[in-house]
Amino acid sequence: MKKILGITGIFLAIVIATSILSPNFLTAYNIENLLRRTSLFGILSIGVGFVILTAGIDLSIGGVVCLAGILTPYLLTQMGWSAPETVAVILLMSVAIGFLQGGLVAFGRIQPFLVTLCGLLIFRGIARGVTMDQTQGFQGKFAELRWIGNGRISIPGVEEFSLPAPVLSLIIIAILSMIFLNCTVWGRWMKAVGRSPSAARYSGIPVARLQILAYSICSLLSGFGGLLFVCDVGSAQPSDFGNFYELYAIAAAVLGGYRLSGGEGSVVGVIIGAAVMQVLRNAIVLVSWLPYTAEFAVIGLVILIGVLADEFLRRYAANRARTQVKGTS
Amino acid sequence: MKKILGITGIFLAIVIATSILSPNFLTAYNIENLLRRTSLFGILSIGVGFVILTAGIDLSIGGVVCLAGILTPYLLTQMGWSAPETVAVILLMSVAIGFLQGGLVAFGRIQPFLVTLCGLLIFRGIARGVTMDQTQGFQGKFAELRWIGNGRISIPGVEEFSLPAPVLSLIIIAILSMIFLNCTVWGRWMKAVGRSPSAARYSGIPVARLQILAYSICSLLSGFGGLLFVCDVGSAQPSDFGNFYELYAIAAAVLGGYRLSGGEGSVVGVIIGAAVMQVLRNAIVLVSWLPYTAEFAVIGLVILIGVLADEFLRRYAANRARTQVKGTS
Amino acid sequence: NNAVPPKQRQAELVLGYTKNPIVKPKLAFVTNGVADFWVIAQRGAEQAGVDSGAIVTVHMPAEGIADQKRIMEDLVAQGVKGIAVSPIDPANELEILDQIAGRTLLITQDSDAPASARLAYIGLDNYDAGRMAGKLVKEALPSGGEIAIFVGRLEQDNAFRRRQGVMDEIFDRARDDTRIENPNTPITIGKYTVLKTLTDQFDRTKAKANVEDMMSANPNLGCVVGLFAYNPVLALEALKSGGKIGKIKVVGFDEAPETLAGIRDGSVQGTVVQDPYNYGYRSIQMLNAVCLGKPDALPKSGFIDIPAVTVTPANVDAFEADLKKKLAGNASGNSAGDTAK
Amino acid sequence: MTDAAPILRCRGLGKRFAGVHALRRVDIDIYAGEIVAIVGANGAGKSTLMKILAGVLTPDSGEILLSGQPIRFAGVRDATRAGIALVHQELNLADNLDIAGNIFLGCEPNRFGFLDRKTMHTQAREWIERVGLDLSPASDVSELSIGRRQMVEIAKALSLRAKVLILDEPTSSLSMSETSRLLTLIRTLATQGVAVVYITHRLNEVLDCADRAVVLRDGARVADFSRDQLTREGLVQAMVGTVQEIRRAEVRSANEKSEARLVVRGLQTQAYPKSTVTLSIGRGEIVGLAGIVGAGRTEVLQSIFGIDRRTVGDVSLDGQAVAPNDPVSAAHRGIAMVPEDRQRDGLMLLDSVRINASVVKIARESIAGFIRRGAERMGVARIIDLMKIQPALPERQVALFSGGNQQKVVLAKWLSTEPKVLLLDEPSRGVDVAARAEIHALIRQAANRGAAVLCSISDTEELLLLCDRIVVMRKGRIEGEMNAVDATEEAITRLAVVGVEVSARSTEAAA
Ligand SMILES: Nc1ncnc2c1ncn2[C@@H]1O[C@H](COP(=O)(O)OP(=O)(O)OP(=O)(O)O)[C@@H](O)[C@H]1O
Ligand SMILES: Nc1ncnc2c1ncn2[C@@H]1O[C@H](COP(=O)(O)OP(=O)(O)OP(=O)(O)O)[C@@H](O)[C@H]1O
Ligand SMILES: [Mg+2]
Ligand SMILES: [Mg+2]
Repeated sequence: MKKILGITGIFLAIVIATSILSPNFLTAYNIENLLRRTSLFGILSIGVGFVILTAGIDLSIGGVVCLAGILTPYLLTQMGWSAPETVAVILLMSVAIGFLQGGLVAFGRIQPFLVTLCGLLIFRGIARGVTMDQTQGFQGKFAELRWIGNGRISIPGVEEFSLPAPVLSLIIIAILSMIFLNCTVWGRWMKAVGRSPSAARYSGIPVARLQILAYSICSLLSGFGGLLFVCDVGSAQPSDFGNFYELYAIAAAVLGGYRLSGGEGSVVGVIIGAAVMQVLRNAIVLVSWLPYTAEFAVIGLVILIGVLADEFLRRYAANRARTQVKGTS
Repeated sequence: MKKILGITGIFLAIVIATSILSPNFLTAYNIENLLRRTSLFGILSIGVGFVILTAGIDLSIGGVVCLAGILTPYLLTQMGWSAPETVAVILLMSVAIGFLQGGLVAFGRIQPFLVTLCGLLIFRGIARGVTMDQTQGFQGKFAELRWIGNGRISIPGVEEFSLPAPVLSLIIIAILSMIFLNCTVWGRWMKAVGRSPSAARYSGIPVARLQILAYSICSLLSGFGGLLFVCDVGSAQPSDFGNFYELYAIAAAVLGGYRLSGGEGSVVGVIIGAAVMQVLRNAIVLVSWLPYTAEFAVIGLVILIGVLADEFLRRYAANRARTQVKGTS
Repeated sequence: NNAVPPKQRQAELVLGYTKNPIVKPKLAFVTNGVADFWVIAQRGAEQAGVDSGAIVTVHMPAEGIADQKRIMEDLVAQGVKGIAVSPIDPANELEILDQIAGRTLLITQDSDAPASARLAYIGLDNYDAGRMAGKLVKEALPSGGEIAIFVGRLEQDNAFRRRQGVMDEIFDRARDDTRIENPNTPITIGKYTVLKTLTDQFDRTKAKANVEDMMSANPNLGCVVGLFAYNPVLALEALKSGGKIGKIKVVGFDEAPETLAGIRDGSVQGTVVQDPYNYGYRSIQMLNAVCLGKPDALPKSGFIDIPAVTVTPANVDAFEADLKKKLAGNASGNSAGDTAK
Repeated sequence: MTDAAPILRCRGLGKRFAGVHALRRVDIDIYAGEIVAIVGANGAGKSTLMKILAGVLTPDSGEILLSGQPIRFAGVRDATRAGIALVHQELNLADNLDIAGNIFLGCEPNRFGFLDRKTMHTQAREWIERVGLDLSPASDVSELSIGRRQMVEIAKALSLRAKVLILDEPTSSLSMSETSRLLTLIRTLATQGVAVVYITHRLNEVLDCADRAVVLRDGARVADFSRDQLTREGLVQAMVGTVQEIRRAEVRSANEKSEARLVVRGLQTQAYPKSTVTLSIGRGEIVGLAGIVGAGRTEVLQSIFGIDRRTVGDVSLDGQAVAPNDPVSAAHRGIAMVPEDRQRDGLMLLDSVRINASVVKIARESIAGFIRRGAERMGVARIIDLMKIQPALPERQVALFSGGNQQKVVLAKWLSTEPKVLLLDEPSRGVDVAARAEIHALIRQAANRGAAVLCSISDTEELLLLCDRIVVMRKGRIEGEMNAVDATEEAITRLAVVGVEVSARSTEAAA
């Protein structure tokens, strides 16, 4: 709980500042958009969180998002597959990708950075090769499938606002992840693997199996994310679909309290981390005097300041705790 | 030495394969191009090597390359500065960037990933903001300055082939780095800091200062690299100049034997790592039956296979060594 | 051969082929990025290869100028006889182009670099194309209103020239294709306001988010202009989910199927299209002719104009039929279009 | 000696951490040329005090006077410069450097910042020889066993030629022969005028060589014995506050045979591929492995558990083979392993005591893979109570506990699972005398429930206290075994150092 206090504070500060600076920020339409985007990116971040927990890293996320995003319309429109078939194959493929990468890390003992960087290159390469660099789109069809990405669920009794469909996916995924991480033995062990692989080994924990599981979950969620992304935007270009998404995903996870050295992190934090990034990007458009070309600079600065403030507060709190002991003892 | 055997093997295999597959690979012109590109990317990789040695990471490389690449022509053509002034300011700025980032890591105790990711965003954002998203170029002038990036040094007695100027920079930087890392006290300390921070601290080693030094060297070389890149290419676009270069730089370092967990790596390995990436990309254009759209896939696969082969050879060698001990002892 | 100035070197090469023609030369077509626009051009280039017997490869640099330079160098190393390139940044790429021109035949297409040693240019003027789109905007908003412009990247030659053309036309200003205005600040002249110009670096999620956010920020938004092919497509997606189809007008560039469908059902005002197929076809045709010893194929003016066309409900069917015919030449026609070009 | 001015004086040193009061107004004087032993129960504040003297920590209150001058250390470097060297309780070597590199880490011989490798290696060789390591200065540290690493650490501290040499449990994984060599070395240094501060839980060593012993309890100095006042009972009483009879845990009689539970046949380890080990341990039997540093005991334990690849040989539990190289199935079969290096292999340092202590047990108690939180919490509370883990805060990070308390957590992790086989590598490393007796009792309890226990223990005295049978290893081979009741420290040491043939010959000669 304490660990996500900082990021929650940053989030609230940004939200409050933006709603003061722009009257359009807290409109139903804008909130719907923000929820949808946060859900899409949040799913990727939750996924990479598992890998980071084991002290690994997954750079292939963008590649998997691209491959899934390209193949979904490709299989539907070019190959004429049905929606359930397509979804099943995409998800299976994603798990297989994670399984392979995890295997190379666990048994091949190759650095995760290298394995997944190759993965990034390979999956994007395959997507480009398969489609010969052509954009793949739904051609205005498959509205039912696309609902999972761009649909909205009206809430009884509420007029203006309806819930974007990806929020549902996010909530389900987040709850399952939290249960896994906090309530199951395997979740506990996954953290142990990240904290100290050798202590885990000496405790009889199946280190390799857990690593593979983590990469599989991550790739599965990346593939599912790619599916949602393409359902939302309607088309995908192989050479740039999902570019940099691995960085965004990892950034949100790290902002949300994950440590790249492993063993630490919370699902709720990750979601707030993803939300921070989305709200910031939104704010730069909504607050008219912010220079749009310097968008990145603004985002980077705000995050940095937030993180610094968080760190200072933490140290201040630690100091206070010490003085209090002094007082009582 | 042993550690770079694998990557050297991969490199030789690719070179031999390509020269068999394409008669144009070993022409003077092509080799000049490869040397120039390897030097440019190699400089970045040597830089990030220092940071990786201390168990850190620098994602801001692409941002620093962009900022230096944008500012060089900007200061020269828009501000009318002289070449020496410009170069001095670019290099000073780069060191300052590294100093700041290193400071945040060492004293602010913020994860390097987060600090430098913010750096990436901020520096690219500044480049875009300053130029309002306009390309910056030398407009056909400043040929003397640009020589450091695109010049060639004719070798007495050799007709066809002349040495690309950046090779000179690379050689100087590589030699200085090797001397620093292998022959000086500080180089040794840097390795100790990465592998065992507590041993370093208990031995009275100034850990924070060394971290800051590592980030400063890395940013300096990134800035210098950006300068060389823009001198070579002639102009830079703020939104994509240097995109992904941090990944390429880190990949080359990791391929060359650096471990992201710190404390391990060799300068020669890094240069070969950078060369592998450049030769691969070159091969895909030269060998005409390789599918160009699947470029990334080919690169990823070749690297992965190479690394796997390396790992298996290493294990095989370890096993043999053990059996031999058994035999003799 | 470094001592010979590139212009002279090109002339020597042309003369050389006139004396010793080459059959089945290796030729290359280099784009400025990866996009469906270029896939259409690729069809044209490959068809020209089939028709004329040349060996044609098409290359799409994914990472900007440095990448484009690398690919051209590698092509020269590979021994191609001619390259048709769309320079990403003509003003600053002169040297690279001249360096290439010192070693192989060089023509430009899509974007011109008149100061370079290139033999010819095939294409149109993006500023003028922008003005054509500006006219569509004025037709969409006859009584004025707020306009937002969306583009992948603003620093590309074609992007900022198009943008400036659109704005100059909306504001009824005289032609000045060197003018560049700050993309961060809205400009109001007369009854029109052009809001911030947003870029997305080819990230579609961002492209859609940009339109959505502009809709949030400007409740009175009247028209969106998408300068790259996917921009109008994603604008339509955003309008659809925001329930603003028809209420906010869309003006686009290029021939993405969704854009054409939008024109037909009235959700898109119109689009300005180029003729990428012929960029590809005519480039290769011309290079091949020169290799075969027919220097007359080169235009005297150095410029072959393939003008842009405005597609509106009036001519959309005819245009689409023509496009299908061209693409049917080889391989499967495909869906959604976009242009990073 | 006492009429000279003290070289180092501490006046009213106090130190608090969040949650605990580690030192309370401690005064200590240290004189040149004397050996001062610091003793105290786990968590008494010994290491904290030493870290303050060595500039690693800054005190909250009080002052340090060096040769009469008040001094403030901003970091380790200041303390080193002032002539104070510290061997830490936990190992701190950079294992990407060789032995020489580690010995001189932080003060490399250099010319204008450039390393002087030659000087470094020749000097390193001297120090290595002085501590009695038979290795080249260019050997990789990563290959060394814990005992050897500890000797490198000692060499490193000696190389500083300090005026005050502080050793924090330097002998915790050294056997008797290395220990006596170290003690001799220390005495020599003392006669040369070096002040030696020596922390240990082995009271024999204190009685053996200390000129003075200072006892800490709960962060306060409670006693200061001069050499002639030193008695075992006095020390223990000062440490724990009550007279506690440290009795020998019950031993099974030699002829009480039980069925074999763990059988190891022809086991070859990586370090000594030439020799094999064959062992059989019965239900309820506690077997101790004796040997000097590097004898290969750790390797045997690891091979049984499956951490090291088992080249040849087989292991069976209750007649069924144990899969080689598979700690997961070994743990599943009920084999428990307490590793020697607690910080690297035993603990997730950044996690709490609860997480660490329950990591194995949660799986045994889980329902369909779900952790039973209530059971977990109760189990951990019981362990903390039983093992007297101080402070008794289950949610506190393990890294913040004192070395001995950390060791208790590692032990608790396995003892709480009722294992069938207990493999213990230096189980009471760094544990104080009182707690050690509790741990012995717990191990005996496990044995009485039917477990087969194999433990590697370097302290011969402790070996005799705990085990039923003692197996002596030398250079990867079993040199011999004896029943605890018949064994003597001298016999074990002789076997461990010179081997069976030589010792047999010498016994004959004696006879
Ligand atoms: N860095 C720290 N943060 C918080 N508490 C600490 C820290 N270091 C030590 N302590 C606490 O200070 C107290 C004294 O610890 P110290 O390590 O000095 O004990 P010790 O006497 O060396 O014990 P042992 O014999 O077990 O090594 C312990 O309660 C411990 O938990
Ligand atoms: N001939 C040898 N030369 C160098 N090192 C050796 C040799 N034989 C064994 N070793 C090292 O000694 C170790 C084997 O000792 P092991 O740790 O099993 O001994 P131990 O009896 O537990 O001693 P310690 O008390 O030091 O832990 C191995 O790590 C191995 O690297
Ligand atoms: Mg201690
Ligand atoms: Mg041992």
